[in-house]
Amino acid sequence: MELQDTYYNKSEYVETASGNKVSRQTVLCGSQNIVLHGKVIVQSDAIIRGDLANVKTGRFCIISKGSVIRPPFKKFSKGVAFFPLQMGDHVFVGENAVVNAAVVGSYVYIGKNVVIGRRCVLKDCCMIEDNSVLPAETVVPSFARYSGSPARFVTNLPEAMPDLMTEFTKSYYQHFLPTTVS
Amino acid sequence: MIPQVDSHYCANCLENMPSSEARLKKNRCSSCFDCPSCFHTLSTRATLAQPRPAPEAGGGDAKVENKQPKKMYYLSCFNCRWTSRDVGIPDQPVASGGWPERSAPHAARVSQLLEHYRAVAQQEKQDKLERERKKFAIRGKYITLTDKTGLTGAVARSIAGLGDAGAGAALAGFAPAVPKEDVEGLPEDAFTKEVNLKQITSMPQRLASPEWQPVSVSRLHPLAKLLSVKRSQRCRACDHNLTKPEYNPGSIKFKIELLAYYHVPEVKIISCEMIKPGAKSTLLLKLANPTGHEMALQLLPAAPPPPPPHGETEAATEDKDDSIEKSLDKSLKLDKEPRWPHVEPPAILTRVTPPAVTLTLAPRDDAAEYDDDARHEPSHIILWRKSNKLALRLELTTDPAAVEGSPARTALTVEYSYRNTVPQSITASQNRDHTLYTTVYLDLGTVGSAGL
Amino acid sequence: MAHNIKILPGATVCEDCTLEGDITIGGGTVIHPRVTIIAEGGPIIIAEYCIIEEYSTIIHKKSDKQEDPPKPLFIGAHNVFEVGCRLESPCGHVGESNVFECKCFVGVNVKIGSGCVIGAACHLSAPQTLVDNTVVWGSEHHVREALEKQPSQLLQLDFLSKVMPNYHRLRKPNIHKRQPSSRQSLDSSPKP
Amino acid sequence: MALYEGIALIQEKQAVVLDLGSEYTKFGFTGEAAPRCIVRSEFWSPGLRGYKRVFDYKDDEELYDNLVHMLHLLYFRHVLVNPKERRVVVVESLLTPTRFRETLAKVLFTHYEVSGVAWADSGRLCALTLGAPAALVLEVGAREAEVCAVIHGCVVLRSLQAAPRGALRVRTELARLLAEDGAPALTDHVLEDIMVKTCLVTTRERAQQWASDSPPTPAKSVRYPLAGAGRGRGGPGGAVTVEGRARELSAEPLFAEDGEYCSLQDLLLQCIMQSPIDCRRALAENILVCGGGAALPGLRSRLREELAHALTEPPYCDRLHLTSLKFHSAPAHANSVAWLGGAAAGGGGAGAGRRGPAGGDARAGGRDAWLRARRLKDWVCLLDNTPPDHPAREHHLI
Repeated sequence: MELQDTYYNKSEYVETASGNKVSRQTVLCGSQNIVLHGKVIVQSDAIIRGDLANVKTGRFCIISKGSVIRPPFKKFSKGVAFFPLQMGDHVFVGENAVVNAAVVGSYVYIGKNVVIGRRCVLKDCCMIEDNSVLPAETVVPSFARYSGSPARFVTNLPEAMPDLMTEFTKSYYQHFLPTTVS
Repeated sequence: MIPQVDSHYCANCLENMPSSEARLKKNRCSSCFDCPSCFHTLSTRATLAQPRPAPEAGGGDAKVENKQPKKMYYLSCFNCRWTSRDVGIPDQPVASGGWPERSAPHAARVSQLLEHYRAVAQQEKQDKLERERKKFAIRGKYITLTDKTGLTGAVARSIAGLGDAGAGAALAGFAPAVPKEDVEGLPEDAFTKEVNLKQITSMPQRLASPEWQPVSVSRLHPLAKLLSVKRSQRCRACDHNLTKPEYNPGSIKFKIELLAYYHVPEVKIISCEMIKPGAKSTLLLKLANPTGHEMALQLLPAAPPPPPPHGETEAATEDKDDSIEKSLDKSLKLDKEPRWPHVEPPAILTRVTPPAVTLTLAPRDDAAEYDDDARHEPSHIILWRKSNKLALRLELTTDPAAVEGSPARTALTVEYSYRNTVPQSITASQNRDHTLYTTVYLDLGTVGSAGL
Repeated sequence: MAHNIKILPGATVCEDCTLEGDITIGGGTVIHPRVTIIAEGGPIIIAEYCIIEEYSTIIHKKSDKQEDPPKPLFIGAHNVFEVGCRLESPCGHVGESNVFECKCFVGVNVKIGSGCVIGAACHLSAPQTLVDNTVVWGSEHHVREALEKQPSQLLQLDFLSKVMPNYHRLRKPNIHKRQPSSRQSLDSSPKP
Repeated sequence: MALYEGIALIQEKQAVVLDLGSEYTKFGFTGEAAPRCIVRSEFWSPGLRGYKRVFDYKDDEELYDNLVHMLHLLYFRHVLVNPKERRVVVVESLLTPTRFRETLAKVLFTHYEVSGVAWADSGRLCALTLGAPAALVLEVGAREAEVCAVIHGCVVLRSLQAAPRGALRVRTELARLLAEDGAPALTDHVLEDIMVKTCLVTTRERAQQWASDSPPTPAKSVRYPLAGAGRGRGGPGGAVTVEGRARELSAEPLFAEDGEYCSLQDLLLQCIMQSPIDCRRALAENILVCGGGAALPGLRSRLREELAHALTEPPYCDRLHLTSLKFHSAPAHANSVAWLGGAAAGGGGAGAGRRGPAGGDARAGGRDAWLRARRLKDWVCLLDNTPPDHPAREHHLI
């Protein structure tokens, strides 16, 4: 199914030189610590907690409405440290998802209402189905599809996953258009 | 397409394990553990062991009595908060490994049994060979052959039916199980004791460790993590590798990657009008050519069985992960009945009126994605063209008998030219261009009410 | 509704959150942005050293059999409300050192002891009482009893109360009270 | 030829043992003490977006697909070996439908291209774990209870007994008893969990008291919190009370006499009665109770009581004169006894293409043989069980 065009209110979104489209309704805390690597869409009511630690995303990431990207912390014998959160290219984060992961690889699909626990590691090319809960410190290997609460491996993903995700995020970006056609 | 086990790795620590070692360790990781209560991966947690008064047994060990706080590790689950302390496993001084292993309760008896049956089989084989030897007494010349192939003496002996000296002893020393007059009954307090559900394990918890199958929660032990495998795929007909992943568990690259995605034209629905029984509606389709060659396409009505002998059925347009090789050589393997995945042809009530034109798709060009002005063509069926993509307008006719609310499906066959780029050693060049057929099933939502 | 928000010294409360009604926030508590706390049915008292993360909602709901004066919703010390959790309670009582994981829901008539963990996306709406150290997890809402209490989050609180003022506009403490003396002793408690 | 065999011996891969039950599947390697995995006989079906049971099928096609998926799961998720060119020992009931066997053979040989399959019946394999010359095997599975007498590795087919008295029967009874106490309808998984955690097989004495007017003090009732407590708003109060009556009586159908000799004790005694007269005593002194359903606490002692009682009553009292009943305990958990037998038989060299150590027909078949014949040998088929010198044999072969 070809994606439908998604229209947004032009006044609501800020488009940067590198093609990032960021809603004004988001909470980007500590924006100096957030690096969006171009052609990233951050939709309204998303929260990115750059104040806790650095957040870096790759190209063509989609952060949907109401999602929370939050660097995880770890306790040590002397104090607490928040880890920087890295996200690869072509990552889709569904609506109202909470991402506390340490690393999110490239070509990762995170469904709606998913909770990714602290310090999880999502390797490249994996998929977390809608409404799943990934407990803290889970490692999701490549080409795995996780589902449920707590999320468990259900099946393998096709080998073409990188291409499918590239295609998906690119066409999402292309179809993310302002309401007033220029 | 046959999936194959390529390499073993642990999904948690992403460490490779050679298959021989994996076999030895029963496909389990030596350093990662699963929670026996909820099966989530356990995390190792460190504590500073407070120099607490040594537990009852600790009198003898003077070294532990050092006043220095020592880092001790225990396992804990972040999902259900189970810890290895719950079942009384002592904390370990090293971060990974060193967790106590348990031996299976019946291991000794089972190995005895196995020994016995091996001996019986040996005996039988020996008898059989002896009978054979009486028939053909010449065996001498084979011995030299076995020397060449490096057969060990033991194997050669067993072929020759000599057997171990111990076989007879094992036969003699085996004692069959002894039946007992009385059986264990219910515990005395079975009818009076309160049942604490939190103390009894559930079926999945028991079955997770088939050797022990603990009944009580206090007997749950961490489960060594089961390894995962990388799979490679091989064509059923010609034994070609279709995909072969890289050895590194973290890598998503492939050594060999022949995916349908790069070979079969892509059909996507852009939009579709509401399907109504007995009415006509418009369907917009997008076609894309993923290959590096120009492709000629023609849409045909879906013939119930696709007309050419090597027609191929695809389930959905999205997840095509079997390769083109399959359809090329399909006619050769009628014997093998490859049916994976099995696609049930859905009931088709909506028909497409295919245009009688051959469409030409330009080759894929990665640079082209940057010029994003679609060329609009004045043709009545082609909506626009953009590099290797093309949008089509098609007309649909729905059967008046279609039931409202039922899923609306349609099918069409795509005939396309394909240039085989896989180097084949002997194949001549005239064999490189093929005309292939793919039947595509389109799910168009549900049939709407005619009154709308 | 009368807005009567009392923030004790030492509390870190972001401005970007919705606080309505009679709310008391104890010292050392950290409230992240986009938190909603509504005390429509009665006052809400949040004790010391709690963490309330983004998109959490704590509502003291109005109910028909309202007592007069309304009973406060008391949330004990050292509770952690993770992202997107929701607590609705007219007469509930929340003990100490609980963890409400992401997107969990605790409905009315659920009483929560101390040291409990409500797992991520768990939905507790039937009237029930969680005894101390209960752990609820998974879509099947498995229940087990933890051996130990949940470790305290003091170290995280320390970090947050140091870092958050650098990035967020905060609501100023408006009540000046004696610094809780417990602080010092808690800091030296054993860390896992 | 000798050279070829030698290489085959070196490269011989450890065979796998498959016990595909209607509820749980046991899968592992030969020569090991326990299965690698015991999993539900179900797989993730993307079409259904849920788990699908292997035994839910309407026709052979669907069964074929189910088996393909299930075996894929077993091979690639649990034991992690290539199925190709590896031998399989299939543990099956003597009463497995031909259709199922044939489809399984087709899946194994054509889809997974295994090199050989040894078909072994579970009764004999159970007896194999004991090493005793005679054994009376009672297998309480999920659906059926089967009794067969195994003497020197041969099943006395004439005395084979089976009745639908398995764990599922207990589960249905539990559901009925719970519903009587006003519990809401529960899913199978919840019922199974309740059964496993709370149910027990009561003693004969108490069972009779329950049936009379003066029931005994019931066992303690258990408050079972419902999974997903409060998920369905307005639904039950998040828990079910499992009364002592339900706990004690849910296993009663296994022992209930209904005049058709279908209770467990009847099955056993009927089997003894129909076995050759000279081995009846040996059978009664070598009873083995196994199968997942036999794991219920108290089942064996109850069975013993019931047997002892039944022997004093007609029709057995004047036909069977057994003085002692003796029970074996197998070196494995009840649910994997048959599997262990398969592992022992396979590990002992009774692989495909060779004769089993236990004698008789191991019903083993190589891939080539199957591809030629496209059918399996079966004990019920006259083609396979007519003696070679029987006059009718020629007739069948034409």
